[in-house]
Amino acid sequence: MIVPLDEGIRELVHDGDTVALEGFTHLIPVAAGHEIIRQGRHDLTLARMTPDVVYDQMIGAGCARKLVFSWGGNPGVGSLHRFRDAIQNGWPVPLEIEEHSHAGMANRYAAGASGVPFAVLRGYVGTDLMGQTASIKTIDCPFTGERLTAVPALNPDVTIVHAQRADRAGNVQLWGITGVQKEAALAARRTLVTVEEVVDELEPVPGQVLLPSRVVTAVAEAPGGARPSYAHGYYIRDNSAYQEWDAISRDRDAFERWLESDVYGGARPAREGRIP
Amino acid sequence: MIVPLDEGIRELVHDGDTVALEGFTHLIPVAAGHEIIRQGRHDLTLARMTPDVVYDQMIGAGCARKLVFSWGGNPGVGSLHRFRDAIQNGWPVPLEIEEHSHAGMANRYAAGASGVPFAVLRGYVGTDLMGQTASIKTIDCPFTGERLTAVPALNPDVTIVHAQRADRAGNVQLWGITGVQKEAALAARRTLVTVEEVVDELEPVPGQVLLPSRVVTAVAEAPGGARPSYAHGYYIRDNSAYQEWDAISRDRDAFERWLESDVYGGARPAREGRIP
Amino acid sequence: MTATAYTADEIMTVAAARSLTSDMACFVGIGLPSTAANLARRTHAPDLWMIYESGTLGTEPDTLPLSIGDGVLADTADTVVSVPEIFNYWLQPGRIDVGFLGAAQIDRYANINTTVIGDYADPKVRLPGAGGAPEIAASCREVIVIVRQSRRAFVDKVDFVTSVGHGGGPGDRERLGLLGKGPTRVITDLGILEPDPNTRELTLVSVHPGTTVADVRAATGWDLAVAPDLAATEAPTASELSVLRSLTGA
Amino acid sequence: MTATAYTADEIMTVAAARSLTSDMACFVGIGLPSTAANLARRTHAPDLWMIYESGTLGTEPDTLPLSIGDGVLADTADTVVSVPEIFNYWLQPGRIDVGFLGAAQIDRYANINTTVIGDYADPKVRLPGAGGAPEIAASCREVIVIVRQSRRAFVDKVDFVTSVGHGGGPGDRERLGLLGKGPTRVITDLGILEPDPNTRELTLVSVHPGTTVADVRAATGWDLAVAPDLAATEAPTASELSVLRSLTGA
Repeated sequence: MIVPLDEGIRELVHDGDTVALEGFTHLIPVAAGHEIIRQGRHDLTLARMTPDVVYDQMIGAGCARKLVFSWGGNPGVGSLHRFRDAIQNGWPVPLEIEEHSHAGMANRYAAGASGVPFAVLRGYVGTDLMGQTASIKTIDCPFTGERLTAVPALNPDVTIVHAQRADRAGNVQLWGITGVQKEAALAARRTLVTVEEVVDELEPVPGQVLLPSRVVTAVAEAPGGARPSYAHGYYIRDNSAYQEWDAISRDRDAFERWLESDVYGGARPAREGRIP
Repeated sequence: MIVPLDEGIRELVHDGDTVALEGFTHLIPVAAGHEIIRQGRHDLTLARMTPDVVYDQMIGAGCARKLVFSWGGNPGVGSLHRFRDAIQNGWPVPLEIEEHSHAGMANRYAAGASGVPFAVLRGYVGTDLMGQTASIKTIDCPFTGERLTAVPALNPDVTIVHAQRADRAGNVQLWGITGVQKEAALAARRTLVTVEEVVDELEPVPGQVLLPSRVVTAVAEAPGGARPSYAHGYYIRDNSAYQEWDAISRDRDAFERWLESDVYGGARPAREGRIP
Repeated sequence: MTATAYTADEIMTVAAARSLTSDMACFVGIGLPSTAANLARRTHAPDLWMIYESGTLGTEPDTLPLSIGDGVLADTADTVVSVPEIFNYWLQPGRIDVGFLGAAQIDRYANINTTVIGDYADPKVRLPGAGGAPEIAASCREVIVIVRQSRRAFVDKVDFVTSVGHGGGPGDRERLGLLGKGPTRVITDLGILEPDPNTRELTLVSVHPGTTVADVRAATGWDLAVAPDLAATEAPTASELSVLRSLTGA
Repeated sequence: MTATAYTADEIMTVAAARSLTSDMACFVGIGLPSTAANLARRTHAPDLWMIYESGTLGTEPDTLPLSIGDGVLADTADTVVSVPEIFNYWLQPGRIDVGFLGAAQIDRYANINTTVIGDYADPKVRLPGAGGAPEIAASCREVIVIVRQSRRAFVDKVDFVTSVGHGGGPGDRERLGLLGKGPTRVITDLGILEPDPNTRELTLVSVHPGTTVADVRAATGWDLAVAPDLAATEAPTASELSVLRSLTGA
């Protein structure tokens, strides 16, 4: 249940998988994303409502074949340049996109978590997204005849989230802004959670989301694993890192130097430990 | 915002309304139900997943024209005899029913809270409910072609819930088993909340549901207002009262004596106070 | 071990508890199912993960709850979720191993009626209704039914299908698109019935001590099939009875 | 009151803040909208109920958040809900009075593009995309857009409709079944535009001090209509500027 991070990624994330590293500004699973880069995963379909810096890094490193998303930017700073370079120039590999709105993505995960093949919402009507994204259709209410929008369930092969704490049995606790993490985890075939710390007892916290160990495949301790984003109650957001990313990511060479020094340079040797 | 209970019922509950007094074993709004009886409301469509003793009392008192529900019983004891008498014998007035499953009712409220006219679920397939309840239909997934079940949104004219606390601005806090109260409140046109106490500050509690005052029409202080059910952190369930109800409710005369002594006898004079 | 006296309800509850193992997630109904699940958790299945439809996940009550939503269920739960969530996120996707159901009527294909005796529009007896049972019967990986056996309860055809068992026989669940295997075991105060692997018809597979096949057939409203390798239910152990009685206060 | 120097962004933010009143619920986007909403809350609209799409309801940050999900938003909120809930239970049913949006491009009918400049399949510039904007534009009772005015941003026709304003003109929102009134005001660094009640076309209704109609028309990519009763935006007061600058640290 509790495994080293490299082992968790090795066992749970496979080339070609649909992978969601979720997090809404808070608790972004950055350490897990870097480990995916280090292990050289490729052809991934990356899903996330708000792909930000760590997805920019994974896209720049060539891990992704496709991005399923609703807002791809550097929050508070601007655009994602590795993402742009992949879409506009196919560098380092071409990137297919499947583009939704936040409401659509949130409902896709919720349908996935609920075991139904689609969700119904008021959304997209009149926008050009309807013409570009095949996974948006209309549906008529069988009671009122009103026309609404349907989106298909999103069921990742693996969902990875970062949380504050887990206990030794693998129950996971997160709080603060909890975003769509519960739905993304419940929608997935496998779930990997990185945590700030593993504790003996999970003291209840107002506003917490608890993921029971039955829906968690593996937990890896990764203190600081959400940096430069933040972990409520542990550390605050490193806004300067987001600003610095803008310059690094604008230039392919600067990006590759960053990869070498900050990701591959930070590689730790594989350790023992297997997922039960 | 904060009003006496009788005033709240007078202003918000009208003859012919669809009214949901929700609560799942815990926090049943009994005091509000008795006030509705005292004020002689009739022709109500009563909605609730688990109509129990207080709905049996309202039905016996002739308040209801129709019941929308998924399980009507005396929890831990058996059947509801006033409900039976109304259905089987039309006493004191005939009672129409619209019968669902728990999953169906929960999704009907959730659709109502979400501002969509219907919800999709896996449910009812193969059961005889599909043939008896007009508000159950099939719907085909526009992506997979799979056939699922649709139920219409349930949007009560008034939802009444009981909660532990409210602040003076009308923000409401409840915790413990919170059932479908959030959805029932958000689905309603008007919401009345009875509370154990009005406090200056709502201290956050793990597992709490907070209903912001913007979605609460009025709050009435009603200490003990959930008895004989319970209010987590305030008082426990009076199981003997549920058992005693069985004998009272089996007999029309015993029921009418109970009404006289326990409901009309407990009537308080109307007090001042208006809903803004 | 010396023989201990026990009631018919006690052996029924013990036999039901024995069907649960420590690695299971169990959707627990109130009454007999709740007693059996709590007995299992205090005997051979300490890690049994119990869910009640009131929204309590992984609850470990220290006393037997009297309603589906007692405070003790919330106090001892891993977490408490809303009722829409328990049905949509937990039950519907097929995450729950076993659903425990009761019945007012059950038929030869283990279809369950908890709605009405007689005609729906003009009922002889109006029962509480469906609750969460239709979806528990549809979505749990398997369903165990606990019900006292009598001709009134075990009928050839239920007056109303509240919860689908095996429909009209082989292949019906698949045709209806139901996720789980349906009822795999019906435990009564007389014996244990299981659907025949081929016909899906409930078949007597075990009789409780002191009960004969004739007794069980006399309490069944159809011509009850009997398994060729009919077993005798092992009597409750002194330890099982002691724990059960401490739970029920008997 | 003596004249105080201020920047074009400052009068834009102040004008946006003035559009909010204390009784409103406001769905706040990050950046200029967030600054304006927080300014309003600290000046004339102390009870403004701010929602951020990260799930924070009724938040009262004591510093300006830099992202849509800063910790201070959660710490000071009435409550924090999940992202599915914020969209389904709060935005979609039309509970929110005002939505505040930005834009990369906006056209004469206040349709908004935040997706792509150029062709979608072969973009000149790929932008972040929709986020929650399409549903904010659809479901809030009204929408206020804040955007710096230039011919690059104010185009006759947006390259991509990310969020629907008034579509192709009168009656389009109704035909599309959109709940809210759509954009009722566009506030720029040069002036204020509002849809003409009849044509729905964005019309200049106010110019900021020191700006001429010719300036605004020169920064607009279509033949901009001007309201007959064109107003002059009141300059920011010293108090507004002081609060704004304490917020932004300027």
